[in-house]
Amino acid sequence: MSRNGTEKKWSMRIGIFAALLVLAVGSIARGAEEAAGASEMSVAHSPPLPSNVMFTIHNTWMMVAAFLVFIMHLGFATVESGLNRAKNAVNILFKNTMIPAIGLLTYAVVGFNLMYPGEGNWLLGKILGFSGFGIRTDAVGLTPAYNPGYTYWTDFLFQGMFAATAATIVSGAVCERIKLKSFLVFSTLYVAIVYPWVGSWKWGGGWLDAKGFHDFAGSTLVHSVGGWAALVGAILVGPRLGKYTNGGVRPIMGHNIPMVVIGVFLLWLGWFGFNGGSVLSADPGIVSYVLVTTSLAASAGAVGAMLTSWWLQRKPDLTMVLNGILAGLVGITAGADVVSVPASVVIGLLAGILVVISVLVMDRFRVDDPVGAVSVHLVCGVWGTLAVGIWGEGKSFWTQLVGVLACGFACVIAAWVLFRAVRALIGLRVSPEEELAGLDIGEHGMEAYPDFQGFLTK
Amino acid sequence: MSRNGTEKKWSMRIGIFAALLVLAVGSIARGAEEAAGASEMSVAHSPPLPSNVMFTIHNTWMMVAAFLVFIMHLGFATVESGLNRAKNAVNILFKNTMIPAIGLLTYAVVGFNLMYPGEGNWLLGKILGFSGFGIRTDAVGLTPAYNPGYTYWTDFLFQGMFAATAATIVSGAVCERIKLKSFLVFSTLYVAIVYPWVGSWKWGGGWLDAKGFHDFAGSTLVHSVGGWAALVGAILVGPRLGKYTNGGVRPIMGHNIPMVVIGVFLLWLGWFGFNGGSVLSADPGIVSYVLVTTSLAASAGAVGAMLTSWWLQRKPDLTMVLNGILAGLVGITAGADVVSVPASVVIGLLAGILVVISVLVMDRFRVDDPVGAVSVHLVCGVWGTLAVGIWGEGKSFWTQLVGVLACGFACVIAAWVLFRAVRALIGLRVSPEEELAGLDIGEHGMEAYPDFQGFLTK
Amino acid sequence: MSRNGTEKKWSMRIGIFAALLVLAVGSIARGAEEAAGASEMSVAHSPPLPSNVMFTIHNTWMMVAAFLVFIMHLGFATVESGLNRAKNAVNILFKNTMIPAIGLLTYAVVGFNLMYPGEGNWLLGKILGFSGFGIRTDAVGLTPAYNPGYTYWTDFLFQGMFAATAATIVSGAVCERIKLKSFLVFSTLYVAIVYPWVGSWKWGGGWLDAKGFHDFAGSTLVHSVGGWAALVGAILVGPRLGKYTNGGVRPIMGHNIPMVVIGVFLLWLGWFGFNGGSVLSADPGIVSYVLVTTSLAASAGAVGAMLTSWWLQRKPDLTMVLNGILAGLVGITAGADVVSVPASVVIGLLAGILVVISVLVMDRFRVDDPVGAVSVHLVCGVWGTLAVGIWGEGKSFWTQLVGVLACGFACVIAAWVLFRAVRALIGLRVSPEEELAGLDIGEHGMEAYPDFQGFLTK
Amino acid sequence: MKLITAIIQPEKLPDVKAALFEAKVYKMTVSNVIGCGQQMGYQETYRGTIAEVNLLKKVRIDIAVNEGFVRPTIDAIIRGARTGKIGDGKIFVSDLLECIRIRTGETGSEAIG
Amino acid sequence: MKLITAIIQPEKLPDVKAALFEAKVYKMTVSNVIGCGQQMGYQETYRGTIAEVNLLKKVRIDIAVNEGFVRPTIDAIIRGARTGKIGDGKIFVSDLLECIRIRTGETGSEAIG
Amino acid sequence: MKLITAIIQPEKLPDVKAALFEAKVYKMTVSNVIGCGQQMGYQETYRGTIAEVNLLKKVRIDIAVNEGFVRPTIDAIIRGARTGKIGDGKIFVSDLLECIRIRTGETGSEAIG
Ligand SMILES: Nc1ncnc2c1ncn2[C@@H]1O[C@H](COP(=O)(O)OP(=O)(O)O)[C@@H](O)[C@H]1O
Ligand SMILES: Nc1ncnc2c1ncn2[C@@H]1O[C@H](COP(=O)(O)OP(=O)(O)O)[C@@H](O)[C@H]1O
Ligand SMILES: Nc1ncnc2c1ncn2[C@@H]1O[C@H](COP(=O)(O)OP(=O)(O)O)[C@@H](O)[C@H]1O
Repeated sequence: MSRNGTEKKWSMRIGIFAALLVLAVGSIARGAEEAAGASEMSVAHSPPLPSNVMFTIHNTWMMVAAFLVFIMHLGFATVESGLNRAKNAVNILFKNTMIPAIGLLTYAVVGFNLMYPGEGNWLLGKILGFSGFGIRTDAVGLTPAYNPGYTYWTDFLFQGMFAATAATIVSGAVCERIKLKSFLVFSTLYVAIVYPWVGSWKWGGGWLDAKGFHDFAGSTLVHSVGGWAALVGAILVGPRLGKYTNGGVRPIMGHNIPMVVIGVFLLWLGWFGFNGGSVLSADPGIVSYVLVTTSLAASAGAVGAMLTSWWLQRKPDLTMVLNGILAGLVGITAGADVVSVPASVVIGLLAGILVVISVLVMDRFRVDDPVGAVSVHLVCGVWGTLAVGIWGEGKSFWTQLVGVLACGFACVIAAWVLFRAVRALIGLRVSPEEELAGLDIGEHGMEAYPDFQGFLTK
Repeated sequence: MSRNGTEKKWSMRIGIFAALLVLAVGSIARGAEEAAGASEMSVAHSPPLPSNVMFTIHNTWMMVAAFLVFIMHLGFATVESGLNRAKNAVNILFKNTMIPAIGLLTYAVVGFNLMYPGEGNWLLGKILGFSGFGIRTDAVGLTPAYNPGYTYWTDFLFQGMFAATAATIVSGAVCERIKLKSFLVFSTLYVAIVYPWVGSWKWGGGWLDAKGFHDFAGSTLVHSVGGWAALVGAILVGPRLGKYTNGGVRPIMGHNIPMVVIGVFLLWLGWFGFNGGSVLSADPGIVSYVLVTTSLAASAGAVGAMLTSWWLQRKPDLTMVLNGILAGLVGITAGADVVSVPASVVIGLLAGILVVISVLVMDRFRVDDPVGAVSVHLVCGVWGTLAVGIWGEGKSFWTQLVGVLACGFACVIAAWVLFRAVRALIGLRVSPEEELAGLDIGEHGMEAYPDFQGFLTK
Repeated sequence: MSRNGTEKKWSMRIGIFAALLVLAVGSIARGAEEAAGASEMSVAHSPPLPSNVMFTIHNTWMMVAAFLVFIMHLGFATVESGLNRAKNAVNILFKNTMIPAIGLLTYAVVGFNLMYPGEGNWLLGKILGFSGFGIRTDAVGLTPAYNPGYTYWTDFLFQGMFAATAATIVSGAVCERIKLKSFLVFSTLYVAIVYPWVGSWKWGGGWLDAKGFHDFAGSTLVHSVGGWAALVGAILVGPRLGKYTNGGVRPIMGHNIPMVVIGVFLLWLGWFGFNGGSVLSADPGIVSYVLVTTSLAASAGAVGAMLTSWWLQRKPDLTMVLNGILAGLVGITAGADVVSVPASVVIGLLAGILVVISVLVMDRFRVDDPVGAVSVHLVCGVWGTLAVGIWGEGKSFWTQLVGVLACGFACVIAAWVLFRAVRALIGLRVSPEEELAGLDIGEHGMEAYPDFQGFLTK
Repeated sequence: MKLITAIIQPEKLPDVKAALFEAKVYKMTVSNVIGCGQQMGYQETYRGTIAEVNLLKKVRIDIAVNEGFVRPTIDAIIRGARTGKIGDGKIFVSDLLECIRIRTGETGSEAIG
Repeated sequence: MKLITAIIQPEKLPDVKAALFEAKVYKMTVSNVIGCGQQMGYQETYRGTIAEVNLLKKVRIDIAVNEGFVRPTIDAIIRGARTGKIGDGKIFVSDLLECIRIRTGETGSEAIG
Repeated sequence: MKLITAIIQPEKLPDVKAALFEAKVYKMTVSNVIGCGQQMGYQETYRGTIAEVNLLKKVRIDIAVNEGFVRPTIDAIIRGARTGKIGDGKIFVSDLLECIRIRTGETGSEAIG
């Protein structure tokens, strides 16, 4: 119980991490200081000119959308911890709390400028661009000249809220056994570099965009980017102890189902901003249309999952219905703006069916994904992207497929390399003793529900 | 434990349900396909014309209001499950999760067009109208020509979010003993047909509207429509085992009071959209006034319930205060726009007092309503509607009474018929064994909190 | 167990409380009745004139901001109850539910008019003003002539939502041992009188405003006003039984950490309205800039607290990270509009570090603050206000210090007097027996989680 | 002195308590247990995989009594707990050497009641 | 060998543990129970109806000891748990035939300590 | 008749159950306990203060058996629960005077099985 050698090394590493952070902060600082005079002056003076009217509306809407995306992180936190055991709840919540914080900071330092390098800053074809460290703007960034729909700061905020989502998805697939440090290192790098890099291909105006690939709000760019890493992570870290016994699959039940419900409703709510905000303006027709397709797909996902689960499992499983809602939402995300209302229902319904089957199939292959992250985000992300090729007017199935495969390829390689590097340096998995006693005690020395008498196994 | 005859029949019925669903989807599809060209074209082109400015603001506000109403469903889900026993939590959450999904889908198929048939589509006086299956619009639907406050799609979304509320109210009164299937069938029909039909009388421009009946956001049209069905359901399904013993009333305590608090705050938040959105535009004066009366009534409801409960129960009961807030909100819903600030406080205060007394009286009559749905939504819905006749300038008490009675009459008959039909076909109530062990195991084969050691009875 | 003398006296006092309430309601009534004709007429007629366009946008934004501030009360409720023991959860939730209700009502009766007396209504230099009881407005209150950013009603709503925050902060420091009645009386008076009085010095245009003191959204005026009272309360009511044993500090663990996470995310969300709304218009540049500094400070607070806690406690403590987020938010609140992006990160980071150290130091001084309210709201509130003097362009450190000290002085005196008066009249602390058994049984006669088998001590 | 330990169906606890009070047995200690016996258990399914749950929720009651109370106590428990269905539970009786009331230090049969 | 079972007030657990450690009794098994004895219970009210709660929260401690330790253990428990108020609880002593340490297979009085 | 009480590591419950079923012992009562023995416990830190947690989560199994089953039951428990590490737990055996099946009123060794 004394501080031993490994722990000392860790303190050192934390120090280095802190140093890097300070550097990073410094780099934002530098950039921003330069621009500060300009930007703040303009802030102080920005007059509510008539020409600003539509801009102000759009910007207000986009800020609200950013809030909604923000609250999705709470949704992820509650879904994930609820679907796992009480003895790991603190650990899961810790990760889900740090992810948006780290995500926003790294996005300020590098992510935003990797993802939206701007025309002149492509370094390598239209495959990799970067416009320097830190966030800053001049007075123009606060006017419609920057973008008719939002200011520079709103842009950063909305996109920054999106960024952390990818890492959160991974968290759900590797939880209850991955080391805290390993996860934090992996997800910091994945969210700082991989997510914005792949995202730039389409949303940053890169090569996929040029090819006509359509991914409205990120079935591929957000959800399957997270989903691929979740798959790689779940495979590399291995199944939880006791999940697969010789010949059988033993269910490991979520400890707090009401919390999962809270999370799914918050995610649905957040999706109004995720999809609605991806219109990038408050255009009444498009935004409201997107909200309707989004809601109907979510609803159909619930119904699809309910019927499938009722059929296959004999009794309707609430966690499947909740996954079904998320499946419908992930599915409609790529094409919410270009598919018809009935198509949105069909996409959602099939996503809800798919997700249930996928959860069962994953267990067949002994890939242990405690919350169904791969089934929801990867399977339905791919499904939704391809569905645009089927029902989206004027969209090509093949271009969609190319986008799916290209992103998948990049993400799998990147996640593999990162996870292997982390494994080599720190190790991925906690000791079996820690896993049995729970990561809350092992990683944090505290319990989520100390007042209640509970079971560790039954 | 083997699939017996009854269950086979059920599989069949599920099949039929699925078939109906497909039909329904088809019908939306047909309608929408026709309109797709038009609507999508217009979506793509809708230019942010100056004349669109106010429209865009109003529409943005209405979308936000729809989100707020959406989150009320999470509020209902947490209030209901928190106020019941842990052994039924999954079942209650299942219902509350499916209701908005089913509600939105049925509202897309029939509800919206039953509730807002439009001038030419009244089939029977101004008592029943219908404008065909499915949702669709042409380019006009996306402009102020449709409505100065919102697009066709926003209209559908906002009203669709309201729709499911009625069924959710019922859920709270019949829970812990009603069969899942029976509830789903009942609530699907009630929300698809009864709610929009009665709603059309006022909000669809029907006969009650013509009479000058005032129900701003639905004390009657939403809350008492749900409340009457809750009352009928609670009576028909009977009290929970062990609630009323010879001569006595045994309290059956809610298992998770913090969750009830979460729910009530979310409902209050949602009510800002429920009432604020019912202005149907972002008009600064009216909307903000409505928000103030709404908040003060909720606050006064809390105070009224606290004092009454402290007085009658010797110690202040938190669940009563929470009911008091909801009571104040339900009470002010009919007249939030037409009563004065002090009247709003009085309406809320009296609603808070009424709800506590009503909960006690219900137990006297041995009507077992686990969450106080009847007391909150019916009693205070009626109170609020009549209060408009008292304090609303230029409103007639008698017209208000006629509205209350007419809606009550229709809802009681409809609910009675539906519940009796369901009882005859499927039965309403689970077996006593299932009730004792909990519906979570019986209906879903899972537990809400498997890691915790709990009591089934004390 | 029989109604004894003290309880009878209490009934009487409740009666008096009720009477006062009725009086209060009356006073709102009177004021509002006078104005009713005017205001309601104007409500009904307010035409969406072109000149109203910006006003409507700004007002819509401010209403949304008010909703966000409202939901902070749920955040406080869940954070506080989660960080305490299960046996006191109902009591804590009760207080946190009543506070916004009482806060809004008293703000309507006196608070609003104490805080914003308006030019002509200063009674005592620019130190105390009052413009009469109740809320009311004429037609002008609904137009940009009142304020270019919001109507009179929106103004009341937004400020009213802020008001109760101060009392909520106190609640967290004195919980698990203070009598319910004592707390309700204290917080009603503190929120009705002290908060708006001190607030008027700056936001009401009083003497601190004249001096050039800068407190954007209330690091001092809201958070440290609450924090000082929390400190005084925690000292006067004394530590919880068993917290400090001879020579040692015994941790008393929070019973529901997931609920704390829910609360902190809701508070972060709410802060978008707290800070974003404090711009008092939807100005795209300023609001979005404020949101970015707010978010980055929160993120940096999380990182700062994580590293500090990892360092000092050997394992990273989730509750410290959560406190760190709040610390960052409180810290940036004073200067969100005037500090640069890198400064916002530094302010948050230092706040996150400070809060961890402060929690440890408080325990050294044997001041028992179960949720860290003093560390978060007072220490970081002061830090944030002073930070404006360091990094805010053109702001004076000394003026900031004067503001901090002046408010601190007033609040400490006021809180001390109120708490001592309450102690003399009713007593502050429950009996040791009640404290051991829990205030849920003692004050409310109910349990928060009756279905679960739990520990009272371990 | 004897220690009587009964394992009963959780929902019968109020009835057993009532029956014991009628038999003038006012002292007892109750806890939650899970158990398996002749009752077969049931299946739970969670996310598509099946769990055989053979440990069912039960309530355990411990009562220390003087010799004369053994029979009435057992009879009361049976009266309160019997439904005739599998799962009704068991009663175990064992010997108690000593009983001490912490408050007073009394021992033996005075302490028990 | 004897088995000592004590039912105490939950808030006295830390004190009893401390007293036991002082008496060099380091092994014990603790569980939550609810119980009724001379303490009268209290009323809960929930939504206007009243529940008589007569089963109060208690903590149960089981300690297996060799004969020589019986007296010191009991004394330590009393020292830690006594407040002199009703509800302090009871200590029961019964006979233990055998004790086996699972890890080593040791039995009897070696296994107990 | 004997009562066998085992305190084991919680994660070994499924293995012990399996071993018992193999040994044809199908009846048991299980509960959650916390305990301390040779295992040292661990530290929790909460908001900067340290708690020595020396009561660790354990599972308690009670099995009433006829004499002939005592050895096989003990062996099965040891087979399922032993890891060789400190904390594996203990088995206690005590005497049972009577056993009654509530459903049928059967007593003694018929009732037990
Ligand atoms: N031999 C035993 N040892 C320990 N506990 C037992 C034993 N037999 C029964 N039990 C307990 O009693 C409960 C009910 O037993 P069961 O055999 O189902 O009842 P019945 O005999 O009335 O059918 C079981 O769940 C278990 O907890
Ligand atoms: N005869 C008994 N059998 C079983 N448990 C008992 C018995 N007597 C007391 N207890 C347990 O001890 C607890 C305290 O008993 P009580 O009579 O209130 O204490 P005291 O004797 O100190 O006043 C009870 O709640 C109960 O759990
Ligand atoms: N003398 C005893 N009395 C009561 N419980 C005991 C006793 N000895 C051990 N236990 C229980 O058994 C558990 C395991 O004991 P421990 O000594 O750690 O195991 P091992 O002997 O295998 O190392 C303890 O946590 C405690 O619950």
